[in-house]
Amino acid sequence: MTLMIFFGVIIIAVILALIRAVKGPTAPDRVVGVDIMVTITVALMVLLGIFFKRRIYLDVSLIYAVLSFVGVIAVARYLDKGL
Amino acid sequence: MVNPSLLIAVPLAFAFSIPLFGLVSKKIGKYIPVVALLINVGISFILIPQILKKPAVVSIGGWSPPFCINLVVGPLGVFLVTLISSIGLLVAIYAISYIKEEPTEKYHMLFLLLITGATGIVLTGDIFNLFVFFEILCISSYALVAYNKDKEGTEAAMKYLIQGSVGSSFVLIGIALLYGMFGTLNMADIASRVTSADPTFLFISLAFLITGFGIEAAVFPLNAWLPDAHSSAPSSISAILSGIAIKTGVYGVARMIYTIFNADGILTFIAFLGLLTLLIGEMSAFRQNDIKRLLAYSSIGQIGLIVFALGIATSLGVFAGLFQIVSHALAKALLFLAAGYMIYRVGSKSIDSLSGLGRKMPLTSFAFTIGSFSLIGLPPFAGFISKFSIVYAAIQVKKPIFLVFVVIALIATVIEAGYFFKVVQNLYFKEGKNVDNVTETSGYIIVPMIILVISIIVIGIHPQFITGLLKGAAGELLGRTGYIGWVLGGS
Amino acid sequence: MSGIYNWMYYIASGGLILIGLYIVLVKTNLIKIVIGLNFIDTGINILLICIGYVRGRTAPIFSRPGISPANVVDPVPQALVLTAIVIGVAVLALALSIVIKVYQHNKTLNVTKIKGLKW
Amino acid sequence: MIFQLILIFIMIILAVAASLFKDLINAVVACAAVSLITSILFYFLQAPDVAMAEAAIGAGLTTAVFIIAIRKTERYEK
Amino acid sequence: MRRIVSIIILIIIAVGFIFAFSKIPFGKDKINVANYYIKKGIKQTGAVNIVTSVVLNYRGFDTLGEVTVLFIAAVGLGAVLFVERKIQKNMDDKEDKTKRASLILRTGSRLLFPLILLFGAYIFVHGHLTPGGGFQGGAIIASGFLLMYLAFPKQRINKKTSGLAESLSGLIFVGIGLLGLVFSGYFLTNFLPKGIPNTLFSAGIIPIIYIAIGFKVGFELTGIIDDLLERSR
Amino acid sequence: MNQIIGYIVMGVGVAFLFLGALGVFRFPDVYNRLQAGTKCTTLGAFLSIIGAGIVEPTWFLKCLIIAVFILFTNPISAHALARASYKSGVKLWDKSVVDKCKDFEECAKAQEDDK
Repeated sequence: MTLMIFFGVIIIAVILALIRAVKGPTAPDRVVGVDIMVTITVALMVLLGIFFKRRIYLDVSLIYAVLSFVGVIAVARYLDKGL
Repeated sequence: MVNPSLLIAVPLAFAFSIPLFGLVSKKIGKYIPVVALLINVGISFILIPQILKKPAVVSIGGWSPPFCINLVVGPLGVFLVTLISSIGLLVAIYAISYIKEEPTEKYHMLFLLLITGATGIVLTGDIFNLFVFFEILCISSYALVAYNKDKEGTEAAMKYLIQGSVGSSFVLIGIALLYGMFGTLNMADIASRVTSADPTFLFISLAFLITGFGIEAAVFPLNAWLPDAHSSAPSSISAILSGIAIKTGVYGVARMIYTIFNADGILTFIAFLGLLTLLIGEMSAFRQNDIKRLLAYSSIGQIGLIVFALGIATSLGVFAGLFQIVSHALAKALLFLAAGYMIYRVGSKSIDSLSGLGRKMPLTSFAFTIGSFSLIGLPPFAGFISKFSIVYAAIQVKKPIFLVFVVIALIATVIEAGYFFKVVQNLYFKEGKNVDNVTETSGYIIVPMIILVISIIVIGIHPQFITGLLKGAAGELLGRTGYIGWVLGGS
Repeated sequence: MSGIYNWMYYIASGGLILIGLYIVLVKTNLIKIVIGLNFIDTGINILLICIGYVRGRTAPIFSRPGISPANVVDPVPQALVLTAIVIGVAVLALALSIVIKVYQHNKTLNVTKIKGLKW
Repeated sequence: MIFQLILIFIMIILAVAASLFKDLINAVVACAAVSLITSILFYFLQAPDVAMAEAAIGAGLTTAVFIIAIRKTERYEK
Repeated sequence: MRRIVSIIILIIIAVGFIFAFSKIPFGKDKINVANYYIKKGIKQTGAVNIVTSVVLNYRGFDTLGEVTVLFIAAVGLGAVLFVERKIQKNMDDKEDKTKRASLILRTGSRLLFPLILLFGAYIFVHGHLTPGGGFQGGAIIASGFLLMYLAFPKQRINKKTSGLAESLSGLIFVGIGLLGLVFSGYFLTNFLPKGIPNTLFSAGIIPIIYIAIGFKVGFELTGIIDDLLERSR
Repeated sequence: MNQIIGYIVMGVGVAFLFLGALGVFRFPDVYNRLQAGTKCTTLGAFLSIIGAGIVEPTWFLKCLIIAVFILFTNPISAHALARASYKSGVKLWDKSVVDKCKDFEECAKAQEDDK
């Protein structure tokens, strides 16, 4: 039950980030929105692992925790013309 | 008995090891495809007599057929494998000295993998595995079309890639729908359950699959990529694409219609589509001034003829269609190889610039002439027998609509004769302008052409060499209960 | 209301496939067309996975005791999708390299301005 | 259930947005977000292997490959 | 005009989808052939993760094809973007002034790079126990190299070594398949002892093939990124 | 007992996640949004993952690894993004008071000093 409330809050947070990602006037704004979405998703996946009661599911969120910033850095290095 | 899975494993192993051989010497790389395909040709010639006695079903991984991927080596499979590896071998010999553009090592790897993909398509008995090999074939041909890195080549490759990957997505959608309905991926297993399903559903999945394979086979509304891709690729690759790649697309369509779905209802429609493809291909070829584009459009026409013959769906019709596959593969490979070398020597693709070459390059021009005569269907060559048997089969059906079709096909043949005679006349009976320092070639270039010429003439004079195999293959395509029995009952 | 629950994954996959096809057919920018091909692949992957899903069952990994074979989803579509994802990535990389080459020859990405790409 | 429905609508919105953006960087970023949501959906459908593959590809590699391609070509769709 | 035609095509396809999907109920049990894998998978292959055993044992041929497809993409990309060595040198000189990344990024990526490699290796070694496997692990390793490329634009991997590793691991895969053919008569058979399920050293050939695939995929994806970055500036 | 503590920690984390997302939604320019986004969501994700580890004690090690990775990677990406958006010429909000980066003669100059 508590988990359900958490999921609800997280979904609202994802929607807020989505609005920023779609609306944001400049490219960095959108990247910020998507980056936030990824971070929230890592937490969501861990909570879902608790919900499904499978420990092995944590590996997926571990991958996002490790790798999500590579994409953001790629965009950032493009924007400051270093790539 | 040789295990047929070697037919796929050996070329793969050789292709993976080309960089290792590259350590020893840079020059070894170009002989590797020849060696690998020589082994393949040997294996397939050993297999032919055994397979004609008893078809082989080889499981991979050691479990019984519906639960694992299996190779079904029937008469059709072994016939197509022999064709693919022989043509591949000849083109590989040709490519040894034809390909000079760097990086040659990568060209030979991609070429070998393309042949492997085609071999896998015709052998496998599992529908998803068919998709995987189809992708191997497609992706390596995208890369090879763009191999010259010039403007036309990259644009043609882009066009081919976009349409081809939409097509393979459609194939995957069809496979997904079939899996959702039947819960199995083995083609024989699906075929044995297909009657229990809803006909609308079957029609939709068949439509997806045929659209997907039809893009690779270049059947009429889906053939926009072919002229560009075939005309701007390196000539050896054009020969492979025209001779083999589109035939595998036709094989896919035929396998879906005959074996899996048993869809008799759409056969007349397929024949009609083939006829339309034939007409459009020949009419567009007539207007071309670029020799490779002319050959590419002529390929569209011939594919239409093959599809038309397969759409007749009597054993004689399917036999004629398969015969046409052989004669077209031989003749078109020969034409592309000869034309490629002429273009290389002259430096221009237009037909006018080739005039007068008949005296300067007698062997190549002779090969070109033989190839075009065979494609038109003049008597002593292989093309005559295949075209004659297609017409004969269509008349035998005794439906009035097929008579109309035959008349249209004959008109298309006349058009074809027109433009090929124009080219041949250009070669022999016109004064050349700037062909003075063009000389005849020798060595690796001329050997495959001579072999192709000899095989066209031999098959034309004595077709009994292959009719037994072709009859067996036609029997496999039409007899789907036999196919199901080999796979599911034989274990 | 239960109808939408039964259809939502089909809506997701079909929607992605249709959006991808729309991009491929209508848009004129080459990189955007490649994005469309990527969407088609993703849509098909979702379709395959949701065909293999069975409500109320868990993943086919018997990592802890207490998971009975009658209680797992279909493993075959997952294996197929793994293959399909790899193929999608391969096509994507090759497509982008050819796009770069086309740009070097034409200095534009617009399909309507490239002569060899009109269809 | 309702969460998955919302996620699916988010995904569709992002896909449509990716097709509408004129700036290709934005389209690529939206593409990465679609891959993220897809990964969550695979997770919901009990396919951790596939979710992992989608994560490993979609998180860094696809975006980077697209960005490099844009760097070599041009940024805005005209 | 083009838009109208394509929308008509899309509507036709959508109607086809609706008809087809209505025949496949969502979430119902329609497992047919896969029952065999679920029931007998652990006993026959020794892998706890049934997806792994399907990928590498029952449908191992697909995986061989998949690896080949990625190999083709890497080779084809190298062929398409190939530039002669001399021209490339000149271009490198021109691009000499590529801007450096900031200190934080450089330090951070130097710190994270070995961890990412370790994590990738963990993923593909444990492929038969937890979700993941060769492909995922390889992609993670490639992401690690991508991070280094982003932080240090001038450093490059050694193409020759990576190419050799690529073809060696491909040969290992095919070679194991051929060994199966020699030992038990079927291509790609599991000929090693299966061990106790749910331990690291189990499942016969699966871990070996996954390690080979992991290296192959990792080096191929790295090679793809390297070719894209370096060639054809 | 650890269930209750875990859920409380998790709840705090989720609240921080929500606030971070709200900040990203509401704030006026990129730099403010990055500020809200990175700080809040890093803490939020950290707390909720640790909370999950407390709820299921056998998972604690893996959860800790995930949380530590989040702590490492998020600031790096935010830093790179802020720098990139400054260099690519995204303007500050017109009511911002401090612009330290302008105090240096040029941002690129500062980078040279890094060597």
